[in-house]
Amino acid sequence: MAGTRGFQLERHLVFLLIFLAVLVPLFLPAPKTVRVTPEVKSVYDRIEGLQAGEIVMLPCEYDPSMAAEMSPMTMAVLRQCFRKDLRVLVTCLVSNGVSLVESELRQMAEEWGRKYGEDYVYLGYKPYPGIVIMAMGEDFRVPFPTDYYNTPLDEIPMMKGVKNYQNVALVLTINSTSGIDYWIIYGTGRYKFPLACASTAVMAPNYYNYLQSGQLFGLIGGLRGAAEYEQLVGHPGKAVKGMLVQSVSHILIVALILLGNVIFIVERRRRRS
Amino acid sequence: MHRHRRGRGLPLVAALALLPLLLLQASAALAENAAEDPPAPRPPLDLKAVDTPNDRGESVDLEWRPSPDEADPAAGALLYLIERAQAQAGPFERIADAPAGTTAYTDNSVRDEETYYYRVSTTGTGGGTSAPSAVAGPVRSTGQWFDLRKLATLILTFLFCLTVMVLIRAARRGKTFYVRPIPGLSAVDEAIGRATEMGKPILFIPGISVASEVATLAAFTLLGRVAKKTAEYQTPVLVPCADPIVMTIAQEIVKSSYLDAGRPELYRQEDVYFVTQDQFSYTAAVNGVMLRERPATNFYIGKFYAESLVLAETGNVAGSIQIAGTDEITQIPFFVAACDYTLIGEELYASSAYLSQEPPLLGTLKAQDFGKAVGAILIVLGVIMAAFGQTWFVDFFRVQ
Amino acid sequence: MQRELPRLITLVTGMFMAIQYFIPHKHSEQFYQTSLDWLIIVGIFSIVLGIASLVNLHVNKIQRRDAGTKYSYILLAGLLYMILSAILTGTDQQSFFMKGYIAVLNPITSTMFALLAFYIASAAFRAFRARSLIATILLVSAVVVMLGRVPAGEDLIPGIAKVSDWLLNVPNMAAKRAISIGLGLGGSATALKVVLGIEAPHLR
Amino acid sequence: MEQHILYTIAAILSVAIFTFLWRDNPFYKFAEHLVVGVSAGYFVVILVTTSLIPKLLDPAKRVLAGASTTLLDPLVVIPAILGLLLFTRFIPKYAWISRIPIAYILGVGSGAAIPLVLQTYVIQQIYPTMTLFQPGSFNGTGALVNNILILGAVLCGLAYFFFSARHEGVIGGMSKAGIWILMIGFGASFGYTVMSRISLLYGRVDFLVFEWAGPLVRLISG
Repeated sequence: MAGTRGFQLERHLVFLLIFLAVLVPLFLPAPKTVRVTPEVKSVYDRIEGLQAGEIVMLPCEYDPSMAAEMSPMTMAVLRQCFRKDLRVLVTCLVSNGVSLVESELRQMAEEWGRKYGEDYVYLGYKPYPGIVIMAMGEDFRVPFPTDYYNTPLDEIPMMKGVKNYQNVALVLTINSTSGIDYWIIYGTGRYKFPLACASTAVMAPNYYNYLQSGQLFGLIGGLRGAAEYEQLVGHPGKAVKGMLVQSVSHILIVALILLGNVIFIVERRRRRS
Repeated sequence: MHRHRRGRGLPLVAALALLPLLLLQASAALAENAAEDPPAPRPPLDLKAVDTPNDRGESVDLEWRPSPDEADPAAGALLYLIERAQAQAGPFERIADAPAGTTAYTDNSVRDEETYYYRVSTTGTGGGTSAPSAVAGPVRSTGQWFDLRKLATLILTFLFCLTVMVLIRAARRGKTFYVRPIPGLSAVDEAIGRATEMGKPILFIPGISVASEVATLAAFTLLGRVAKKTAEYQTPVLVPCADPIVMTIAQEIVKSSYLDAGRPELYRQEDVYFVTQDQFSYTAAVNGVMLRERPATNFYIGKFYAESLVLAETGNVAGSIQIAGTDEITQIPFFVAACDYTLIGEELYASSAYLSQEPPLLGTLKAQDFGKAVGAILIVLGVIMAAFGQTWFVDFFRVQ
Repeated sequence: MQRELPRLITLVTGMFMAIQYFIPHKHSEQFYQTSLDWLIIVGIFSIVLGIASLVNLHVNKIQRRDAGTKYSYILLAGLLYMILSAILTGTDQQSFFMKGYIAVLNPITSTMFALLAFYIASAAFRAFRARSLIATILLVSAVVVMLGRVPAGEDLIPGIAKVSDWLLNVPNMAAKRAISIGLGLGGSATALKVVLGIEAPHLR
Repeated sequence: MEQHILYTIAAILSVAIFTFLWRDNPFYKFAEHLVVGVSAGYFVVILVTTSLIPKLLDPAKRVLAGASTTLLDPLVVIPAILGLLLFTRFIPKYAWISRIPIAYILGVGSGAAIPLVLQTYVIQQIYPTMTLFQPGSFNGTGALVNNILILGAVLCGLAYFFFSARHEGVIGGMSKAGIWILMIGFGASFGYTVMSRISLLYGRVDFLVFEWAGPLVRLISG
């Protein structure tokens, strides 16, 4: 399927159209609602069913380059947890995403007036996710003797009596890396805790069979999943607006494919005659 | 007791209407006093404490049948208090509590050398605490030397390795194996020949992952074959690496291949170089190489993530013939769309056997086919057994 | 000696690591953790070789006055900046090290990633042509899923989202399952060949 | 104020990378070489802070200070020696010694992979396929039909990957159906991914327009 050299003009035209498809909708009003899929609803309902004070663990494993797709999910889930007075334990096993996740957590906590150490704890980063996930199955203190701000875990009120995954209501990893497999194999595979994941659109189809085999209880896929969750939480924001950009660009690409085939058929007929 | 708000200046009718309410209020208060000390719930039954099986040790599993009072509304929701001691008579100290409805708890704060005794008591919401259950123990935690849950994996791994070795020995004794054509690999010779005609280098990208990744191992084996051919054709092969260990091993491979082809003097260590470990900085650099060096052929072999399409599309713009192979299933569609040839899934692992046509390696391919045949038979057999409810067969393959 | 010793080391460590997988005992797990830590330590030394290769390549370019030597200066400056800024100002949020990350590394890598939006469109336009039955299947499946993913697609063709979900949940999942069974067998065989020394491209 | 400077540098570099879409040019070459240098430096520092110090220097310090509690601390010398052996590459006569650490690395990686890959990629995919028709694992005829299709598709997919049999007759038919199923899967996966790629561009344009240009214009217009 190699292209020909004369293809340069068409390629640049395609690029220009895509750029416009993303830029123009940014200045239009937010679109109407999005269809909610069962795998996203099950995450929302599971968290909605928790009692106040239970701990939700959110391993946010993504870096700024994936923030566009991942941050809206983190914000929507944090908004729901703080609204239900749940306590939140956050980690970030991606080295260049640590400060981003920390600023998002602080921003949402300040918005809801939540107190660090009592309502939420941020453990930060340690390398080699496989080992860390396995070690946290024994005790959070093994890989994380101190939290992100270097306070020993035993001095943090919220961490009293919180040893490992057994003391956490559920784990939702908001994860743009293939580290989700580590959570499935080394995490719930060895230590049996309810696990759901929010992944990029590209990784999501990978995890449908884990949903079917019960290793995951929910799956939030890409920006669309985030838009559904924002809608469920009742706070439509960046994700919902992003869906407008998605609609325009998807229709454009489908049109380009059809156009490409029209050109192909016309050329083939011309070559044959 | 909630305070009952009174309306101010109520007319008589309203006062009369309140009478039944007041009566109700009074009777509730009476009931409240009578139940000053709610009946203490009875303890759970049949408490059992055993060493956690198939584990690393330092862990004891407790199991009990729920207290008969769990469903009894008077005693209210129950909480199980788990206590532990190092002697039958105690002293017992509380180590954990479990909400009503749970009937098991894993205590992983034990040490292997010690002996422990457990007992569980229950508390109702009224505050009353039951007498403790019968003491379970003595129990001592130990680590197991074999994980029974991985028995299926052990058997299949052993059979698979045995098949591979048997077929390799058969191949060494002259048995030949048929291999179906794989378009991506039969194009390798032509692709390298094209590079020689055009006097352009070949670009071999061994993926962006570490050396211990299986896909990178496959990249190493194919790099060995490709480097041997480029030595024979006297065409340079550029190998930008995203991991220092991969770079060291790749240098060793290309040097050995040039030695093997009898042209050690052509080997330039500078052509097998380290760029950076960051996924997209590496991609930016390799994009630059593609458009400036204009390699005749690009190989994408190994572990690739999202950067696959950026590289493949740039290679296409540069007019190179592109052959790709990865085990990252989500990236195969992009290589299929953007490259000339794509090794789909297992074809990546057949590459070195296919190119070398060495009997032992072809024997391994045959073993892989046996594996697939056994896999298909297991699936069909399992489906039949499971459909008739014989789940023991299927559960044997269930990996916790 | 030059070939037998490395082959023996790979065989012994490989066997230990394979057997360790089935032993949950504390000591076995400790062996596994230690092996991973030791890999990291060897990795520390290999980064010196990596950086040496990178610096050597660009220093040679500068000495040889190749075309574009000024860019090699920029690369070496970037490398030096990050290392010196970490030594002098540490690596916390306000350090010049993190400023380098925020101003250079993060934006460039995010933008490189964003190029995919353009490339996925040009790849779709150029490659999804109905040349053969297989290419047509690929193209139709992609178009259906694309339309099924966005609300506008649902408006164009009602029910397309159901078809799209079906494509993802049945054929796509079955395909992934078949591919992963093949990958598992191929990967395990390749790893076995390396451990047994049958496949040792670096020792030829 | 400083944030505006940082964001302006970020914006300029982002645009420099976008110019690559037009063609290779000096702006892109500048950004490319800068990011390679900066990222190489970044990972060296990260490696030092998260691996060198905790995994090599701290144990060594503990051993020297006699405060070491585990036998593992002194054993750290073994990987350190293996690491040093890598440097024999620069001495032609002893260059072969660098094959010893390489052999160790390959041994650990491939040894661990043999059972793990078989379990994760093979057994953990065979098991759910077996239980497709277990009572209670599907509800309604729709799911039953789907599961039958999944079973057939997996078997056909496997047939495509048969290397040592000529693809004729039954195997040939199944293998042809197999490649069709694979292609449907690839098309679906490709289509599914478009959304996340578009959202990346949306994120960058959103940064350039709202986080950089917007505040800067407000700052200048005061």
